[in-house]
Amino acid sequence: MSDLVSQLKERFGDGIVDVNAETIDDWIEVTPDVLLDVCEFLAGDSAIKLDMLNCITAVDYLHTDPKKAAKADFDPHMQVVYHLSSIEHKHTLVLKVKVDRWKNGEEGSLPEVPSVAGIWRTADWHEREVYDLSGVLFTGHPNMKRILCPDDWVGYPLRKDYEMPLEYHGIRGR
Amino acid sequence: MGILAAVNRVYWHEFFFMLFAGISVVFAVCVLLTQNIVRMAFYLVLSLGSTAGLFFLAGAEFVGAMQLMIYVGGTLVLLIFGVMLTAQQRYVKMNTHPTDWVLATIVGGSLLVLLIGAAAGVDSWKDASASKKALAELDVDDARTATPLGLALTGVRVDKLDSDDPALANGQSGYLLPFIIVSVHLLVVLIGAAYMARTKRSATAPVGRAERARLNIMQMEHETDDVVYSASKQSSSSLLDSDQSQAEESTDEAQE
Amino acid sequence: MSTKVDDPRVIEFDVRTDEMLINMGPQHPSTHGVLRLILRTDGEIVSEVEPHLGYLHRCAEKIGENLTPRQWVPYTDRMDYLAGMNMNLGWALVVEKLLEHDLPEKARHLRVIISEMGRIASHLVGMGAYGLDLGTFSPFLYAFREREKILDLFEKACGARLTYSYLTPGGATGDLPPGWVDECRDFLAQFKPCIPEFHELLTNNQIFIGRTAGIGVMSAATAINYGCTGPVLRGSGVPYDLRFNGEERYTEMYEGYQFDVIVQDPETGKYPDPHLEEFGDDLDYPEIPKEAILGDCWHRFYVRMLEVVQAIRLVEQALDKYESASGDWGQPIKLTQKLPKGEAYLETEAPRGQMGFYLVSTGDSIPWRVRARSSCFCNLSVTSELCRGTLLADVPAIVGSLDVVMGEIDR
Amino acid sequence: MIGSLVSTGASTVTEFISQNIFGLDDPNWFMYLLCGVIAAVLVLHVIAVGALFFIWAERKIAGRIQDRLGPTRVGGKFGWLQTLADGVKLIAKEDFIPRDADAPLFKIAPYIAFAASFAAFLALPFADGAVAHHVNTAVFFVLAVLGLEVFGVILAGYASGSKWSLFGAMREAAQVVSYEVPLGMCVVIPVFVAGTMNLTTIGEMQAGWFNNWLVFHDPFTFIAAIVYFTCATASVNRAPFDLAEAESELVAGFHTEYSGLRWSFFFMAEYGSMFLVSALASILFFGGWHPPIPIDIWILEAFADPDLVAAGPLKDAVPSLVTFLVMLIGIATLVAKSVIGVVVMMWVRWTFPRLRIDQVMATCLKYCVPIAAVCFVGSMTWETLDLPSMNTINRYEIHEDWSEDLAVSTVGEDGVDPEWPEDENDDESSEVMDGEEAPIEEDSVAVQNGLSLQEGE
Repeated sequence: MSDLVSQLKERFGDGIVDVNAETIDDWIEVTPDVLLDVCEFLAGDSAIKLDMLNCITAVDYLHTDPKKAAKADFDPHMQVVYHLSSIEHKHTLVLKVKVDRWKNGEEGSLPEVPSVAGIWRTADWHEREVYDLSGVLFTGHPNMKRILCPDDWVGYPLRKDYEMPLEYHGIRGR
Repeated sequence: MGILAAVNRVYWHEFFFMLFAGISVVFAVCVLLTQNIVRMAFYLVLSLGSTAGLFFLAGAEFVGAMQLMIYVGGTLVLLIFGVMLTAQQRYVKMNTHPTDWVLATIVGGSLLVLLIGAAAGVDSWKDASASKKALAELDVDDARTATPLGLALTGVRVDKLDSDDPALANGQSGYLLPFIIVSVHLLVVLIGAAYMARTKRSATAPVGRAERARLNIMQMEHETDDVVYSASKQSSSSLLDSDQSQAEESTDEAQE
Repeated sequence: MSTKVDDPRVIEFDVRTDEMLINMGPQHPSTHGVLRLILRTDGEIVSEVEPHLGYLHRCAEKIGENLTPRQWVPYTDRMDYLAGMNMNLGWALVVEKLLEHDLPEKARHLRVIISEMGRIASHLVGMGAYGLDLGTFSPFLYAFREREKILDLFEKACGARLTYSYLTPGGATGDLPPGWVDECRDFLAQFKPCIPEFHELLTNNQIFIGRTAGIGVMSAATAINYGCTGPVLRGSGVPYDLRFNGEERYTEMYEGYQFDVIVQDPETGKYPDPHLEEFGDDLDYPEIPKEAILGDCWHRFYVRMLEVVQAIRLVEQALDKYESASGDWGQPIKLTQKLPKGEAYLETEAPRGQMGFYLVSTGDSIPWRVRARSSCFCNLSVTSELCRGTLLADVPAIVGSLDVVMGEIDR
Repeated sequence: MIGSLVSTGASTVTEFISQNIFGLDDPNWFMYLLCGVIAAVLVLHVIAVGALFFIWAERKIAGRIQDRLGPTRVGGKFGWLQTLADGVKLIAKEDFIPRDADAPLFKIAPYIAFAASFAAFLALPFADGAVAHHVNTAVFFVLAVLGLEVFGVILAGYASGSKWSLFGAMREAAQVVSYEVPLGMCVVIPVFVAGTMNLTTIGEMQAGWFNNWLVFHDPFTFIAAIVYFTCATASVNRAPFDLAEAESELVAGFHTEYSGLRWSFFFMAEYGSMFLVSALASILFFGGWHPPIPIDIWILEAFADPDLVAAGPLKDAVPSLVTFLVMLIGIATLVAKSVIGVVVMMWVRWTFPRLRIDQVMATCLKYCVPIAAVCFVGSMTWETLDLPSMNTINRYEIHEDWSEDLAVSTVGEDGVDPEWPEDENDDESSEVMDGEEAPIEEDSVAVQNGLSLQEGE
């Protein structure tokens, strides 16, 4: 682990924000603007060769009721988690990117993360799903549209503060 | 029994003749009047089909079947095929310009007059009774149509055996030569049509966007493709704790 | 092994015919479930395919944030409803990984029996439905006749035929009833001669080969790039099977079992020989037809057929090990078991590909975030790439060879 | 009663009705109308009952092939009323027309498809005397009308207004038009061997043991029979070639938008033309209405009174009731053979996957047409060189029926026909003609078809 982290640190400097090796699945946290280069390095480097992107997930850290929010040990933010694995060397890696829930604070404008669809083609659909369900915009994505919900759906269902709409095209929601 | 005797004068032969002739004329006119081109093609089918009926009525089964197969079964299938492919929303309606109408009626009318004049000139059609008598004698059942035609095509004029002209008498002056010429001609036309219709395969022609994207993806793949994956029994471990897992793997291999 | 494929179908049309926009689906006999494909065709040649998803989207992940792990188990077997057992296994393993809960010996063998029988049932449906896509109806019914027998066995084990919720975190909801093992052996005995029948009906049927060999060719790099997994990946020659190369917690379940990864050996160009002596000599294998290119529909189909044989071998070994194993069959964890703070991600080799579950918990019994990584979701994303420039009749052949299930894609 | 019905000499059914029922001496127009309607209804029943039976048979056979039972509950033990139940369901179903369909064409399309397949039964002989209308060029007529069925499908495809049915219609048109070529070639081979296009005569030429069947005439006709059956399956849109209504690609092809009775017309047309094509196959290749063992000949010989036998064909030397019985046996045999042909089509349908459109075209142009051509040339050379063949019957004994009255030809042993008008240049002309004609052995008793025309007038 240490040799990889040191390699990344000297290559990307403070882009590598945090490393966590004790948990069950260890992960590296990266800043959004350096994410693209890290991914290119991880996928391109022959020693590491993480050529399979298993899954992209967005986790919304927000407690809706104030009591729990006060006790929580994290302030509200969003995490985009990339699970990578290598077919050739048979090893896996978890990358995390922390973004705040709304872009520079104002409600409704989605946080932005650079898209890795150029490196792994499977990210195309995964990022569309994250955008559709959790509301994270991926800049540079070839076809940023909703994939599961209808195109004119309002709101992002997997966000903690999501309210099911009252009706959709005449169909009762709640 | 009175009714039966009273309406005894209906001759089925004449009735069907009127029916078929009527259908073919009416639908031929409909072809002109309708604007929906698929309907027009369909009316053409009906009118040519009823002319085939006329041939059957006249006892010429072979020519009737020929008309059905060639005109209706062959030409019109292709015509409808073509019309159907182009008859998407925009092209279904086809309204002709009034001046075309005038020009068409002049040309059509003059041809009609010419035909009627020619028809009036045929003397055997003049007195109705002669044709009716001939009609009575014609025994439709044993109309010998196919074989003499076939033989004539291969050069043997079987029906002119007793004519005084010596060449005809021993049956040599059939239609062999024109038949061969026509078949060669058709072959040439067929090959020409096939040549023109073939899809031109040219790599240089401008490639559509989707095609170009696909081609360079294929290109990209072939370079990155020669990485050989080895099938090794090695369970994947998290890269970060790869130091200790390296140790475990070596022990795994040792145990097997 | 690079599969050099120059694209024979690059055809330019001199006369500009306008293209037709057709949508195949969502109610379409050959899309497995509610999948809608927008085809831009020029005559019979398909120039662009765009899948539209979401018709079966129930947002099971949002529900996962309000239920404890054991309560969410029924949602997992409604994802890939043709292989419910393997979905339950995936979720059970990820919860045990978070809890670091270890299983007794007998539970491990029980799980191998059940998951491999589930794989046979799922591949049978895949094979039958693929026959339907190509227009022949009979193999479908032969496949379902065998699948019914497996469902009867599952019904005896857990009471349900399709939505089992049998393999729960901690083990299983109940032990196998007495006599189940012998019935399972009888089933396997009478199932083996059926496999050459399926091969005769489909695999080496000339029309089937004509419709599938050389169609929808996908190179290994494209497969990895699009994240395809399972038979679709192995069909392109990539030797990656999670039962071999998966996580420690998953591969230890197959500890001590003899089986092969079904992939074409690059040198010899042959598939691993199916150990005929164990099956008696009636399992003669059709060799690969000359038109078949590695990575085409035929190979994907053939990989699934061979995996059924490997699954039979596994079940037979597991039955013996299950009978000789001692101890209890793995009591499920408490209904409101407290989850430790942290997160866990684990992928298992489901019949259609790698089914991953990602569980994030902040310390109480209800997980904070539940994520299901669907194998068919990635497998389906390749259709637009594979179907470009093919004929209209090839689209169902290609989508059928990817063997997608919409429940798992839309979640 | 039956005896008189059959043996009223040359009188047709019309005369019989007019004399016995209406008491008129010469039949007037109503008699002809009545007789025409009776004949039409009889032939219509061939298709209606045929479809009824075949739909039930298809379900049963499909069941058996797929290791299940097929319908068992409706009407009796073997579910044989299932088709009636389907019919009632279809009649009860709502028969709607899609909004942007071309209504008149949409309505008329199924009737054209059905009429085309029904019209072909006009010229199809079920036994020696049992034919709706005796067409001299029956084979040609049947082929011509068979080609018309594609119209119904094209119009249905276009008029339904949906893209899918348009696809189905285009595929169907391309397939049927291109399969007419090899079909025509395969049909020409038996016509050439038999020397006539009249189906009744072709059927008569295969009397006697089954080795007289045209399929065993020479290896090329054997292959032609197989190619014929493939092309027939394709031109009738069945089994591996059923692209027009390919469920897995085109939803249901050209009859996607049809429901209820209109849809059943397409279904009836399909089964009608399946029966027709296999009946044609059995007449052209498999001995028509003659059973493999010549029972009909034995019966005729048993009842023939000796003095009439020498005079003319066996048929006339036998009381009319026996000829009627033999005709029934003939009809039964032909129907049995056609049913076998249809069952084979069903069997093929439930075992093979479907071909792709370019493969269908490839099989037609790259395989069926060349093979048919080779068989054509092969059987022609076989016939002209008169190589040994399994058929023992002497084809030239039986002529085209229109020269029936010349059956008892007056040509003596030495090949000279005393009644032939005596002028000297005639012999050369006949030689000349013989030269061009297929070389006929000298001892052939009958007069060549063509020549006798002039006498027949």
